[in-house]
Amino acid sequence: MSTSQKPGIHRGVSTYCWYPLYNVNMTLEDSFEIMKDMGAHGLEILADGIIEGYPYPSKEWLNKWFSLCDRYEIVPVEYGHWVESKLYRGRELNVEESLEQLIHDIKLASYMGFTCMRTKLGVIDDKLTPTKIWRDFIRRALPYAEKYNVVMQPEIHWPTRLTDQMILDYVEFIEKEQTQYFGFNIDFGVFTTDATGMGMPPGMELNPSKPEDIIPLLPYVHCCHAKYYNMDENFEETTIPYREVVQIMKDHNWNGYLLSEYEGPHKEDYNHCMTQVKRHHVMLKRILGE
Amino acid sequence: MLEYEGVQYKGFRNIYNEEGEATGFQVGIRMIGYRGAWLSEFRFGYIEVDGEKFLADRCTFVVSGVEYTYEETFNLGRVKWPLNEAMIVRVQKPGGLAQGSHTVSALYGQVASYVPFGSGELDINQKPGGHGHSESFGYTREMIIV
Amino acid sequence: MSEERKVPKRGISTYCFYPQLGVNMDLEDIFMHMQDMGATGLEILADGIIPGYPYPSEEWLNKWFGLIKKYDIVPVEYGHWVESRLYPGQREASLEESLEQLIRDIKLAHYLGFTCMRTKLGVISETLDPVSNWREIIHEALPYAEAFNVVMQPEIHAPTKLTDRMVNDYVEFIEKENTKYFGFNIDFGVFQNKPVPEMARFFREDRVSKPEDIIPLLPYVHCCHAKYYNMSADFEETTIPYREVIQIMIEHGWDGYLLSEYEGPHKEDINHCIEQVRRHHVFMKKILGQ
Amino acid sequence: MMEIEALQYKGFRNLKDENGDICGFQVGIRFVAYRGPWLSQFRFAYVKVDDVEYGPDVCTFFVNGVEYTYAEMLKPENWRVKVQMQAPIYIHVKKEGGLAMGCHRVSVKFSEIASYIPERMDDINSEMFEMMHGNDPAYNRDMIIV
Repeated sequence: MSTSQKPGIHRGVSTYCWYPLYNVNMTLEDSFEIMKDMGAHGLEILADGIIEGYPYPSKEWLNKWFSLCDRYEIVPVEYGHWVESKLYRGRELNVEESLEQLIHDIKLASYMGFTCMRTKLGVIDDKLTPTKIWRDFIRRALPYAEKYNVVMQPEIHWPTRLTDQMILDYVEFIEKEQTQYFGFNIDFGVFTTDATGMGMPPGMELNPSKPEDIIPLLPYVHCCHAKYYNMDENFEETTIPYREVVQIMKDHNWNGYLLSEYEGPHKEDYNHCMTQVKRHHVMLKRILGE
Repeated sequence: MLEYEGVQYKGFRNIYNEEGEATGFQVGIRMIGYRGAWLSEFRFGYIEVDGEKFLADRCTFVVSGVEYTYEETFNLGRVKWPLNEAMIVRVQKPGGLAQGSHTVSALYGQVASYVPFGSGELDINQKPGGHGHSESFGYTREMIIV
Repeated sequence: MSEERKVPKRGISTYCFYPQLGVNMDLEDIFMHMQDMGATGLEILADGIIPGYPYPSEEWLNKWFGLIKKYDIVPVEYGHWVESRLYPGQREASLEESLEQLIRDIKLAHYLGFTCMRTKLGVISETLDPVSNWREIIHEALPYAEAFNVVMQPEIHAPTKLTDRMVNDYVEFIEKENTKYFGFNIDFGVFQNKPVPEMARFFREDRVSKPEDIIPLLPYVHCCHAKYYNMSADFEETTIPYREVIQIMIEHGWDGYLLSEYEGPHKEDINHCIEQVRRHHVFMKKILGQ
Repeated sequence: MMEIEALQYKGFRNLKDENGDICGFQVGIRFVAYRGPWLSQFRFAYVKVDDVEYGPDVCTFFVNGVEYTYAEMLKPENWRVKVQMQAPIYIHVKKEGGLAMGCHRVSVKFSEIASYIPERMDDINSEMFEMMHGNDPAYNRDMIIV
């Protein structure tokens, strides 16, 4: 568990929930206001889209960032970023180039107050297997992660399943390196039976992970994407067994933030997104007994 | 502010040389996504107006005030097309576009290392589009040259 | 050098986008549309456009002058109000209260680069007759208008007719004061002779002015609201006899600004508003021979 | 940014006093107009939640960060304070225990004095407001308290 977070399971939101609306009819401060409305203080940003001037934000923007976080009592939790293996045509990024991107993001994430990073690695196949050299540059980045106190976390996202080989490779790496600064963000979409929110097309039925599959991985999980595809009028998520998963996390004394991440339809509709995220947090409050 | 659609109405006009002759037109495009693109990951298919396709060889691309040819973007792995900015595509077309309404489309995108399929090269026979996200639209718009 | 043909110039009022401003549009967006259309004459409604009105910050003023230069904007008309019912129970503001508002706006309009003002006076009747002390108010303000070189202009707006007594009173006042710093903005809505689809109930057949009614008033008119309610797909304004009015203006050598002002339906639909203003300027370019 | 409606979703939440007890709720409003009134020209009738009306006696108003009672706003000297268009007015409504978690039907009735419009229109309780905004989605919204 990364050091600065208080024990227990807490609610938060990812800026991903409104991504098509930013700079159209929404700003970062608007999402902070909505978070305050809901008493959801944990924040995930996608650094590249949210930080003006990324990767070199101005001093002025950073000052505004700190004052907004203070004013709206925001807890920076997860800094989403990418290691761009396909940056150049015709070849994959080498270890040095990957490291340069990664170290820059570790420093910026730490400076902005984040304790976790959602480290998206380049992939080489349909099962989202990461680029072959991932161990080389992650290992060399670990001292920086430790120095700047941020945990690098690839995201475990459907169609990947919690029991896939890739997960075992990650766990093996963590145990071998004896590190607390590499883990993973489990996206609750791995448990979904319907990743469209409107019913999977015939022949495309999903084979989701079971709630108990999360148990062996919990020690390595520092925050989760509380994915939701469809919140109904009774404040229930209709595609994911939320109560079972959260109960298991409580029973195993997991500490960290559940960061709401909407991937259902109509993301261009402000009022729809607003209603969906609020319904999600009414459900989370009820499940967490707040 | 950006308009929601991929193709922007703001900025759609003819462009003129010093002698005041129309040498082409410009149109803004935005990335309906959650991250900007490194220029080396920007992929361009075409700008299409009333059925006529203009490919990269007849276009230049203005980002944060700086104009690039498509080839110039290939090696720029540290220059960012910011998410909150419309890229202005300047298209060479002697005489520019006639006054009145035009059907304007665009095909463009960015490479995403974290998704499995290919190098992101765009097939110019593809229909207009940007990122393939379900909630992105507005890659074809009826727009007026005044 | 051949005598430059004097022809009215094109511009737009920020009124065309008022429900969008601060929601999904800002002032710079409007400037870009203006540049796109070659319509660089600008009307602002001061209270709504100027943050901190009536005391804009230095920072906003710098930004204003920067944007004017960047988009080659010509500040033409500064819309403002001389409120007469300022607080509960007040039926007509005092001369001092009126002058405090008016003189402050004259100075700010001048400082921002405007040459005309759309001076909206309080009314005391159903037929929009101005407050009874309007002559003292304007008389006292004239020296300031002259010193700061801005023309105060009430707007002649439907259902007022060009031949109404109120307009005649204004002309009488101008002649008596022998001043160039008081005149009026004629809103083309006074010529509307066909109802607006979807808004037919507002049309008053009995209050239509004829195009030639403008002739005796032209010497006192410094800019006009080029009102449009409905632009058809073939770029025609379907409710106002534009060609006749503009033909008369050209014949009398009037070359002030025609500021587009949309008052048709669906003002909350940004794409509708953009398309209507672009159609309006294709139409105006045609009849102005540009 | 503000939402295009007069009644804002952002800001809709319960309010806590110093010792953390819920003492009421907050609602944001904006003038869907080209100008705001001087403070003394602001007119307010009620915030209605699930058919319960909350009048000016249980409301205070945050304008440009400053809190006013309704009576304070209408004081003659407040004609020199302008309601700015760039931010909503936040209404704090006193109500012990605030609003229950869940969805509420919220309506608001407010307007401004405009001297350039006949005086007959000044009365907020005239049927004009009902006619124009009775079921206008900009003034009546279903909003959730989390």
